[in-house]
Amino acid sequence: MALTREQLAQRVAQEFKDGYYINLGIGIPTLAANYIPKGIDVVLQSENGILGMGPFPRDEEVDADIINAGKQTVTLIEGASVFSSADSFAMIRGGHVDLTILGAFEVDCQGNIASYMIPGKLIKGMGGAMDLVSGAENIIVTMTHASKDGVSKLLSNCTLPLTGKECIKRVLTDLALLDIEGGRFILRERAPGVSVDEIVKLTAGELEVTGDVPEMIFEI
Amino acid sequence: MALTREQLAQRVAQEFKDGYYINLGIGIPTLAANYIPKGIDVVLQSENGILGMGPFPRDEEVDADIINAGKQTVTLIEGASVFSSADSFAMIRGGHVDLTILGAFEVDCQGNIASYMIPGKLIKGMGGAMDLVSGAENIIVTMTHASKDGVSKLLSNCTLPLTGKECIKRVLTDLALLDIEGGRFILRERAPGVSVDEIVKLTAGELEVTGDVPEMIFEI
Amino acid sequence: MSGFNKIINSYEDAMDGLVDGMTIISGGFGLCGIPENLIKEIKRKGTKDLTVASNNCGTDKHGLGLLLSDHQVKKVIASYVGENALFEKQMMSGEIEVDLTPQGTLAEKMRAGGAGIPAFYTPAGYGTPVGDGKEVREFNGRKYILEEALQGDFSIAKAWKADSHGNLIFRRTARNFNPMAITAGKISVVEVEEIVEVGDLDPDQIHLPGIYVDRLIKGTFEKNIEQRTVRNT
Amino acid sequence: MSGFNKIINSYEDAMDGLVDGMTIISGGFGLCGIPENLIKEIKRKGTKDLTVASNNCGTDKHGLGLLLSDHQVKKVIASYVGENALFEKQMMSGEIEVDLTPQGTLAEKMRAGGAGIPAFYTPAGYGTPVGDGKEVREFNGRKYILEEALQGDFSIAKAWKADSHGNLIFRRTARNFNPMAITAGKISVVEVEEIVEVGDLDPDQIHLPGIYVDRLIKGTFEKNIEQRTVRNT
Repeated sequence: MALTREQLAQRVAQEFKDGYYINLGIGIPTLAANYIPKGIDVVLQSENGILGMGPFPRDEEVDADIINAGKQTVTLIEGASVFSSADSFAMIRGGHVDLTILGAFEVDCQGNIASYMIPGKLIKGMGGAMDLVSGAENIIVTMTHASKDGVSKLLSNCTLPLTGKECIKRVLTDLALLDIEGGRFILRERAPGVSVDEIVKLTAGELEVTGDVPEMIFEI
Repeated sequence: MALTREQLAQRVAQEFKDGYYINLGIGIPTLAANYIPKGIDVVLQSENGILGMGPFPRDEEVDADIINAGKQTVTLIEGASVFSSADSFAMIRGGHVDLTILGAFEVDCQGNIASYMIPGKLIKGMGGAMDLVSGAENIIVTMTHASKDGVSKLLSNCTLPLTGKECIKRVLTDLALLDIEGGRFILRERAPGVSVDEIVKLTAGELEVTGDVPEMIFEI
Repeated sequence: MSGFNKIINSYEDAMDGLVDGMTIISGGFGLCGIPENLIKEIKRKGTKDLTVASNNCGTDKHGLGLLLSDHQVKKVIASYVGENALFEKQMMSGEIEVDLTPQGTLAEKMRAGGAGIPAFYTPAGYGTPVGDGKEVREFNGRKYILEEALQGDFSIAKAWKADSHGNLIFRRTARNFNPMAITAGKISVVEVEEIVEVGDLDPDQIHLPGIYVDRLIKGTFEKNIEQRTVRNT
Repeated sequence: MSGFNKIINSYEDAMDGLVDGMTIISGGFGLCGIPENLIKEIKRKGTKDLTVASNNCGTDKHGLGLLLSDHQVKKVIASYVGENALFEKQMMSGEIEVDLTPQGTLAEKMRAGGAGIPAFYTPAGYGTPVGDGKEVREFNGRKYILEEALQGDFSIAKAWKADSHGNLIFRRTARNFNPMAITAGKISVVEVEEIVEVGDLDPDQIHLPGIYVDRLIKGTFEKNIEQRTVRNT
């Protein structure tokens, strides 16, 4: 079974380590904040200028001056700091954030990522994504493995305008966890109940499958 | 008579205008703060990170954390702000300071200035001088017109390593106030009692003298 | 002290001198920390053919979106279009020219514009359409693109508190692009919620020194929220 | 919270990992806001062949001057030599290599090193010995030189207050180069006068977020003054 959005968030949160400063993109990455493994602490960076982003506010706490990069009202945790966009991206571009998680339309086995526009159809804009993928050492892309029509989004070469070139090393899809190394995808884990064959079929880019590929484990 | 240090400071302070943000270099420029013309307000910038530098502290006010660019203990005026060196030089290089006054070993009629080292003899370092002369539109150099031996410091071409190229437009010496335009010095004012001939004799670079050159006026 | 009193008493005076064809650098992120009333004054003036640099273009109903709906804008320099249907439509139709710029690059271009740095190298956008036509250079084995500084005829911004000298304090994420935007405008206009006495602000805690502020005006703000998200627990 | 507790209890541990030949970026201006005790620890360790980037090199008796007198320094990147006789002597004799760098360029090189900007153009030093061998480029009719970012194996700095996460507040002109120096070191070590509880610092008033601080230690400081100037009135 393909992972649900919640499971994607849960699996990606397993990559968190104690003491990590983490930037979570809009959508599924943001949900990961709900699944921080027990016993560890992480601090969330929001690229509009927060280190130490907290959960959504209670109704009476809503403050129009405290929003995240998705323009949602949020809170600040104890020990938070707030800064300008120039300072925020100095932090990001300078490689000080330990882990960045963001969504994508396509990735390819060169580590390219496309996430900000579909020519003629959709112009979202890159926001901070180009800075994020160029600044971080440690990036996980979360996305669906293929379109609803079964068209793979894990390609040999991205077809859409790139957000970043040769910068993605790990992808978590609703079907699999994959690394990108040496110009190919390497299958690391399968979603529970998803076969290697199914993943192979839906991966257009070169894919390496070695030995038994374990299923993802979710704590109950 | 050549101007005294105090008179140099007094004359240069006549260039101050109400609302000017001013950076005063070490030495004579610093003294100018004592001669701010009546009825106007200026704010002093110190490049180590102060906007709104005040006078020296009273003995009991001395604070090791409040110094100026000359490492002298100073105070902050009401409305002062303090910032990092990067922010201070962003302010300077960005042309936000209205007037910069600094000393020099030599200037020439191309507007070049030398002020930070005498090869084999003296290495002071440029400190913030290179940033200051490259960032300001409005710079006045204060210096002695010639050495004690009568060797001119207003040259056709600086002989010492440059602090800045083609950036100086106004020089106040102990003998004269001069502008630099079109590759020559232009004599604007004489120190009281100093003849044009004397200035001509002690100016090695090309000098234009037009009409009657007025004496500087000092309020009593 | 007259020379350092930056206070302007009307929005009309605050935007005096803005004419057709000028470039405006604006602070704000989404609708957070935007100079609401300065934007409304520009709408009222009806100035045309503007180039606007701002992370977003507001929404259809608020912020810089108001200038789009009156067709006052010729070109936008921004990182994000999403959630602004009018902006996307005018961009797709070619009515306005859009220079899509990565968010961090945009912030740094504004900072550079105010800081006397004409250009800098950044990894953001290398190998993407953003890098097209820009110089690529390698430093320590990595490729970077050259980005030039951004400056405006006017900058418009919003801060929280100020003194009459224009020393500014921002509040929470309403800070965003405002400090850099202010430094990059030839004439900088800042609206604030409160003006305090000179000397009331701690010199260590001023976010942007008054030297960068040309005109200061006290306003009242709607502070619209784009995504009001709450939790129940 | 263990992962975010940056507090180190001994100066020996604070400088652990510093070995011969490394590059250190130091905060401080003259003797103001210098990491006094971290410098003394480096002197105690006797680490040699160091490259040190700092605006000044202290005085003969204090600050980084202590490392010069023990011949621990191979190269200095600084803007100012004056009033430090030992520094000038070792420079003139060729014992140490000195890269004289304009003060603003030095500050910006440190900022760039921490901010992922590999290089930038600046007008400072164009047409002077500082520009020798550096690329010159014209933007809008003015000439600029290319300067590269500065990074260090360690950075050492001094702040006023911190919480255990390393969120920092500096005091008055003791701020100077400290914030940028901290961002430019692979391992950053900061000594402070006071450590407060997490949550005690206003998020809007933190000068440098804790993400930049690897090690934090509370010290006591001499705070020597180079030029004690007073007025009588």
